[in-house]
Amino acid sequence: MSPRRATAGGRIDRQRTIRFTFDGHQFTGHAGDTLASALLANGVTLFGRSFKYHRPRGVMTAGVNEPNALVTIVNGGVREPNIPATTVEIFDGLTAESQNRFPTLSYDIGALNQLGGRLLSAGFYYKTFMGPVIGPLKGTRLWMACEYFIRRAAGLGSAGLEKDPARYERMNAFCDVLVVGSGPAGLMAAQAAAESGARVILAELEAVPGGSANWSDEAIDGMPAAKWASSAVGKLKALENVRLLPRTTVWGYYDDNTLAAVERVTDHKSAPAKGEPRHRHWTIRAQTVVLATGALERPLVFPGNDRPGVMLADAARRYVNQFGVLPGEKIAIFTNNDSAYRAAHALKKAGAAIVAIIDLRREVSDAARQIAASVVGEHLTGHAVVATEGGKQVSGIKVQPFDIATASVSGDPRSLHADCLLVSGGWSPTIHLASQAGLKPVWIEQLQAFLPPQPTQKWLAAGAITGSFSTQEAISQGHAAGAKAADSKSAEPGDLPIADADSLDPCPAPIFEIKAPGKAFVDHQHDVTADDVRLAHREGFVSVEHLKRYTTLGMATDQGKTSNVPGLAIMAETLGKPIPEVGTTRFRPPFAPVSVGALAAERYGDIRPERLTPMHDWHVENGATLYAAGLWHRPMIYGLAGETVEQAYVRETKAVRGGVGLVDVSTLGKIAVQGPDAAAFLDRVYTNMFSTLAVGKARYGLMLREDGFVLDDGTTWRLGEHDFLMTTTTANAGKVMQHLEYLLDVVWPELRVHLTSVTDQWAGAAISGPKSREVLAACVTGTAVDNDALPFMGIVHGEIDGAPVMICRLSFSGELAYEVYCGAGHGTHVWATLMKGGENFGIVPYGLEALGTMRIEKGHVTGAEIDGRTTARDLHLDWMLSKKKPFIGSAMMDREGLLAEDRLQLVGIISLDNRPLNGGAHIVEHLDEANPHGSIGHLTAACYSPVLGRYIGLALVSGGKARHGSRAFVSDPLRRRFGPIEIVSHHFYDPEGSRMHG
Amino acid sequence: MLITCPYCGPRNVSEYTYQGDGNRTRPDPASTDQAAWNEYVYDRLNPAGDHHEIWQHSGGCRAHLRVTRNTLTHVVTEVSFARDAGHRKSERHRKPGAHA
Amino acid sequence: MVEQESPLKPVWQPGSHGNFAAGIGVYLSESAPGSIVQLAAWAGKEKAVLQAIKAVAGLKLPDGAGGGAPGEARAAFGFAPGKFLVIDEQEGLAERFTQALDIETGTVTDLSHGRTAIRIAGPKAEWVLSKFFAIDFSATAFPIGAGRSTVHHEIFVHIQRSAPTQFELYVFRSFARSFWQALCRASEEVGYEVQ
Amino acid sequence: MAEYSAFSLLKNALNGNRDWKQAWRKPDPKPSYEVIVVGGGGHGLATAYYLAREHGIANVAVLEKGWLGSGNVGRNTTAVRSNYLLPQNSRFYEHSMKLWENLSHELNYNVMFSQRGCLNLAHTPGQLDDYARRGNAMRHEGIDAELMTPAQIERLVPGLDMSASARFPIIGGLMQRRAGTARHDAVAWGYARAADRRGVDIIENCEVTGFLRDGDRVVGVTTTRGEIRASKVAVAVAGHTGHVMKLAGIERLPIESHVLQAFVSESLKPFLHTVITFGMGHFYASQSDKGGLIYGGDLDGYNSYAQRGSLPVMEDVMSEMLALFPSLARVRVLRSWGGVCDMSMDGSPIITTGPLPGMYLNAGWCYGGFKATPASGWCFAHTIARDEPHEFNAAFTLDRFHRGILIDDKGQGSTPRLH
Repeated sequence: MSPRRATAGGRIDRQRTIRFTFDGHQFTGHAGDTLASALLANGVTLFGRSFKYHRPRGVMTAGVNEPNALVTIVNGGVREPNIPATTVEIFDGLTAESQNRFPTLSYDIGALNQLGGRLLSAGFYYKTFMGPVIGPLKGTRLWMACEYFIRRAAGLGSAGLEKDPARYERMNAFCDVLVVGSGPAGLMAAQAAAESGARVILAELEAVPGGSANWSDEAIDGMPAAKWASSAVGKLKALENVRLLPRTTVWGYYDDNTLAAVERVTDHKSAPAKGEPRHRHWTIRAQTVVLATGALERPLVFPGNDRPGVMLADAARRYVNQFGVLPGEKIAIFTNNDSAYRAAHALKKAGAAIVAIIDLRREVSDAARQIAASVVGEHLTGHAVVATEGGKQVSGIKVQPFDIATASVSGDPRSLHADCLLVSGGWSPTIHLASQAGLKPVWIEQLQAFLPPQPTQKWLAAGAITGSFSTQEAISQGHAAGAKAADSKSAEPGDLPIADADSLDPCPAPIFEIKAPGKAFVDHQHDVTADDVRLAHREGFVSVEHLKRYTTLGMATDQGKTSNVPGLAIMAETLGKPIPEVGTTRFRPPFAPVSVGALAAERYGDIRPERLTPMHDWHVENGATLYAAGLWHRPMIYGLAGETVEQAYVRETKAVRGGVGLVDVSTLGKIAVQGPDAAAFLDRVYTNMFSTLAVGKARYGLMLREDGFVLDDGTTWRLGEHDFLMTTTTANAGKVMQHLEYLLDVVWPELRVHLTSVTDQWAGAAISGPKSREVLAACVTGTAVDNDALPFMGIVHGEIDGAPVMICRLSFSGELAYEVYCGAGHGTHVWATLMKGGENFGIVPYGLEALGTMRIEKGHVTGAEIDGRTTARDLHLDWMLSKKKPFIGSAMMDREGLLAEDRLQLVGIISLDNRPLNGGAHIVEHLDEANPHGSIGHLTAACYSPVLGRYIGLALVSGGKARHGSRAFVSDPLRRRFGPIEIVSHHFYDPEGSRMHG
Repeated sequence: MLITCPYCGPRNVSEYTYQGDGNRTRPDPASTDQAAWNEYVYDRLNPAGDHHEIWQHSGGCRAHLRVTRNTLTHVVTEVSFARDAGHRKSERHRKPGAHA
Repeated sequence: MVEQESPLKPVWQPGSHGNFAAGIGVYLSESAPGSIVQLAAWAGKEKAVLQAIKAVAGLKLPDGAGGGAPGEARAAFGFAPGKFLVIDEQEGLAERFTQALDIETGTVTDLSHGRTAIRIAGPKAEWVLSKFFAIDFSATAFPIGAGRSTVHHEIFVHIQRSAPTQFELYVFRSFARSFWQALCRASEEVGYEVQ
Repeated sequence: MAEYSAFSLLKNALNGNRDWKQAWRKPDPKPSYEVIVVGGGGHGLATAYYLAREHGIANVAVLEKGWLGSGNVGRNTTAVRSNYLLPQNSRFYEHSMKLWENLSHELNYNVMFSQRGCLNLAHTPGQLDDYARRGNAMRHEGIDAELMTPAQIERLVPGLDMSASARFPIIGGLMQRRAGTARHDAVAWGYARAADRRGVDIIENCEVTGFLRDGDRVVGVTTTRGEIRASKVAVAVAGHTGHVMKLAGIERLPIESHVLQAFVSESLKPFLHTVITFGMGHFYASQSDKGGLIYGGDLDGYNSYAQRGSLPVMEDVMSEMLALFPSLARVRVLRSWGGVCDMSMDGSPIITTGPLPGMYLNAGWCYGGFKATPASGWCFAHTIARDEPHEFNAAFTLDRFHRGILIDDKGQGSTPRLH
């Protein structure tokens, strides 16, 4: 026989039929079903294959702790692997596949691994595959050959290769009280906190709030617990100060009471509504947290305990009570505690036969005895299950008398027919979040369980997490915790709901494993057996962390929710130590796996914002090829049809040198430096003097880091006595700003200087070339621009077609040039006016490539040379190091390492074979293409120089200047470019600067 | 981790930039004591426990703060503006619009 | 004078968008003021700057960090120690403040072109903003008139609450288009109208 | 102790796996040793092993305060590479690479070193030039490196977003094929077992609480398991260097301790065959033999000894992962953890005699500690045995900072969080 839908009962909507597909077969279920409950209702017992031995596995739990029944949710090429079928709500069109099997789930070739049996014991990888020391398989080759197959056999589901079309979002939330878990304890906590006016968030990982009330047989306030829960939920929903988050797993407890949660917004829908995210990543900052996370049932470890049909007892109760599904017809129950008797009661009521309850204890409570007497065929106390029978499904079990004192079986085994075996090994409170925000968990002998530790953050616990397993305790603890969390003055319990519950004994027998022949699984997903734990002990891997790492116990997707405590107990027994002395592992986030998409949230598909200059649209409309410079987009070339990049920048460069060109320099960092001490401040941060700069003039400045290396360079303009405009390189704008802010706040708080980023306030266009002055003269009103009015490094104010502009005569290209600044909102207007005004002079727009070419010809340095390792001397900028004053870096710049003779220094390079050079190529004195060696430096930048008619570059070369005039070679094995070069001065073009001064 | 900016209130660590060890004193600018400079730039107390450090509220008011924070627990016990001489407790009430 | 060009122009799509069948969740607009000016006081001179704001802009700022005065034609708020942003629908505010404040009191920095002003209003304004910024937008934590400085990854922003369900956002101009697009996208869920 | 081999596996399997012995003994500390190595992580264990193997010094104790390998050797993202820019680093890491290539044989322990390559993606022509500079620097030191075209990259890593419309399109990459990954825990266990087999005492749960001094000279340690003397005391406790050196009276060092997070996804069938890094942020990933994607990014960015990370950095890492692999949005993060890194002031390590007589220091590993393990142990053993550094670690001095002879591969200066 197989599992089936009970004829009545459950909280599913039997009127609504839902169609879905599993492994290519069509199935139906009802609204309210999980994939696991719906498949069980259809008689499916085989859900997956285990990790190592590929053993057939059924469903073991009904929730987030499921180790076995993992599936892949498929939507075309978009795949979501490793999802517990117990957590998937079915919807029309849902398509799921089983995993880790080939060719099919029933006939899996990987199951041959089982023949390896003991050979594949824990740690076997470490002991073999090393391969021979010599020969073709030496080194890592044999291992890598074997690894190829091992990798294919390992892994669970497959990730897709297609882009996930879903949207993900984040949400920042603030509340007074966050309640995690919506069982009776959580509901009461939320209610109590809400009543006192607190802002409350109640998060529940399941679709339907209510927790165990949804599947217990108890009554609360005279009504079925589930009904009580839904009415309590209804009341909470009506309150403005309560936010209810179903399908939301709180998975991380971070510093300062910040918790992370993932809400599965549309996973249960056939299609999202417009704009709806699939997952919402909540970061919740709570004043106080109430952890009402309940407890998880543990299995027992015995031979054959992994056969499909073996299920946790409470899971079975949930299947029958919540989903109306009978996991079998003839059911046996194997337990070390009373709680499993509840399942017997529920299943019997729904029509199954309870073949036997096998209880490890000889003595059981009266309440349990009464249940057994009323519903059970046989009540075998002082017995254990020592084997299960059947193929891919349980068909029977073997039982044997068991003695708790010696923890051993004796006497003759006998067989019982059963198609389902329910197991309970006691309960582990769900202390994961508590442990993330607390000290060491506390072991309670009586409950055989770890209880929440002492908090290191602001949380309270209520309900089963505290080891109080009765509903009445959950109600009273929940209410008290909620009231306390909300700082309610009226913490009086008042009239609390009354739970009408059984009086079963919460304490289990301290037995975790039945030792008998056969494979007894501790970690079902990773196929870690009790013998593996003992082998780890034998080899000395006795600390919990060694045990986990050596055997992989608890490292599977369920993170050991069913296996950690049994594994620990077996190790403790082997060591002859009490469990707490062996320890527990620290729980780390996440509590349950979280989609990467949720964490990336709104940055999925939008990793970084784009920064656009004011003239960006003009560049795009006029054919610019854009180049990513950090977050900015900058024009690289304005290519004409059919032009190569080189042809384009050569054309642009020639146009500038021979006439006039316009380039967008808006991305340069711009900082307003204002205040009575602004000039004094600049003297301290620049290597050269600025206090001597006249108003209306600009100066090139160099900054060092404290350690004496170059930080950045740029021009700074004195706009007024107390008002400077500093420019930085595009790349270093943020870094320089922070550097300066640090100095003002921390080192020199006495200076009255304000810094403001005005990068975005100004549009900047550099107009360069011998005809630039004429273009300006044609466009600018309100000021003269001739050499007297606007000398080199002078600044004037005027207007261009109605827009106010500020013009500084400075040059990066080496030509007569000006930087024209205007308000960013006028940027395109001014740019277009200059382009139009320059038409008669043959003006061209030019991009970074032409800009770079002209700066190489001039020997100006940029980020490629200012790479954080170069000094002012290395770059021949020592003329800028003032001797009249200390400045940032002056005390450290003369250390021996910064003065060494063999440092890399800036030089120029000319290609002697008339072939292009590459940035990143190295330079050698003796060429050896086969075995490159002896690098003396590298090229930082390279281009074709139209003025020289040669391929040239800048380089950092050991010894630098001393090599001027000598020959060497570029050695670029990565791009197979080798050839002769000449090392020259970095000033290729107009070293006297007569053109820009002209 | 939250840091309570004296101006902006408690904000996520993601709004702040760590600006390093706050135990260091920059030598007098004119000092030629190489050992003192080297110590300032390179040597760190790096304690396991309470640590005096400088943070910038770069994603907020941009002020630099002196923060005492435990490097074992991440618990912040003191915050004050770096501009203010000496250490001042982070105050809940914030002063007139201006200078806190 | 030449009109300022909006950085949002190519992505500006007036009308209703997203899931608005059940009503508009938020209204998005660019307020394009004529002036955005930063005032920064030296330590101990904050009161004088507050007086200048009253004298020049006619706005009285309440006590407390982030205190501000909302308004249609003019608004102001504190966003950092001793620092204030003053917004005016007219141009030329910076010049007026430069005349009113001497260098011994503080500094005036014109940001009229450097910041883009975006307004978000409507019943879901807090919800949509909470997708971006890790600050508490509830009315008790963020009262009307108050200003905040915060950041969404790379995008720095000043926010003033101008009405119970209305916020004014000031973002760096170069980021404005990216931010606007992200804002529109985040608003799709609740339905939005660009005005 | 028995050799590990396929044969011994088979023999034991037939015997119910009952005859396996402890991988290493659990001895009580002796009153004195020739050398004490403080720190039972990868570097400390490797140092002990090479002291015994290369220098015949087996009278060595390795003292570990917790369980063996509980520090960074068990907390990293397992990448092994020697793709450094500066020759002082690349020579050292290449020596390490050569030791890795034979390590499983050497230790008779399969550390699963798999040379599946390390690919640094480039997104702009300037970045590709930077990588070319680094790759060429490697080639000039005799280390393998090559540039890959987008087409080659697409074939090697099918899940990558290679579209031109990506925010940061992939235009090429730097590949070191001999780079790869290893099973991190196995490295600690393998060295421990091999050192133990040569007579080294490995002493767990033995925390050093102070240093014994004879005048200036360090002559031993006090521990939670009593006093232990030695003529040489070597410290290899990266992550906690500052704390341990304070016990010896060294108050300040050019080191800050920072947390680096790492993440692993649920197990997947083979998806990613190489180690890969993103060029427009800080992200690196590989896939383990078990199937989990193992990945990480930036430091949390502030001093911490907490071995746990912050949420914002986790979010950054995930967003960068999806910028490269948009199909992984539906894959789930299984675990996160944090390791405490010794961040030095130039991003490069310290392996040196001193700073006190009788003492030796191995520290400042930044991100590089795991891949360095064999060479670090090898060079440190040499330095301890000979009282002078080997050529490979001659540059890794403590005084280089003050002298300005820095090894700054990233060019960030004395801002440890940026290295």
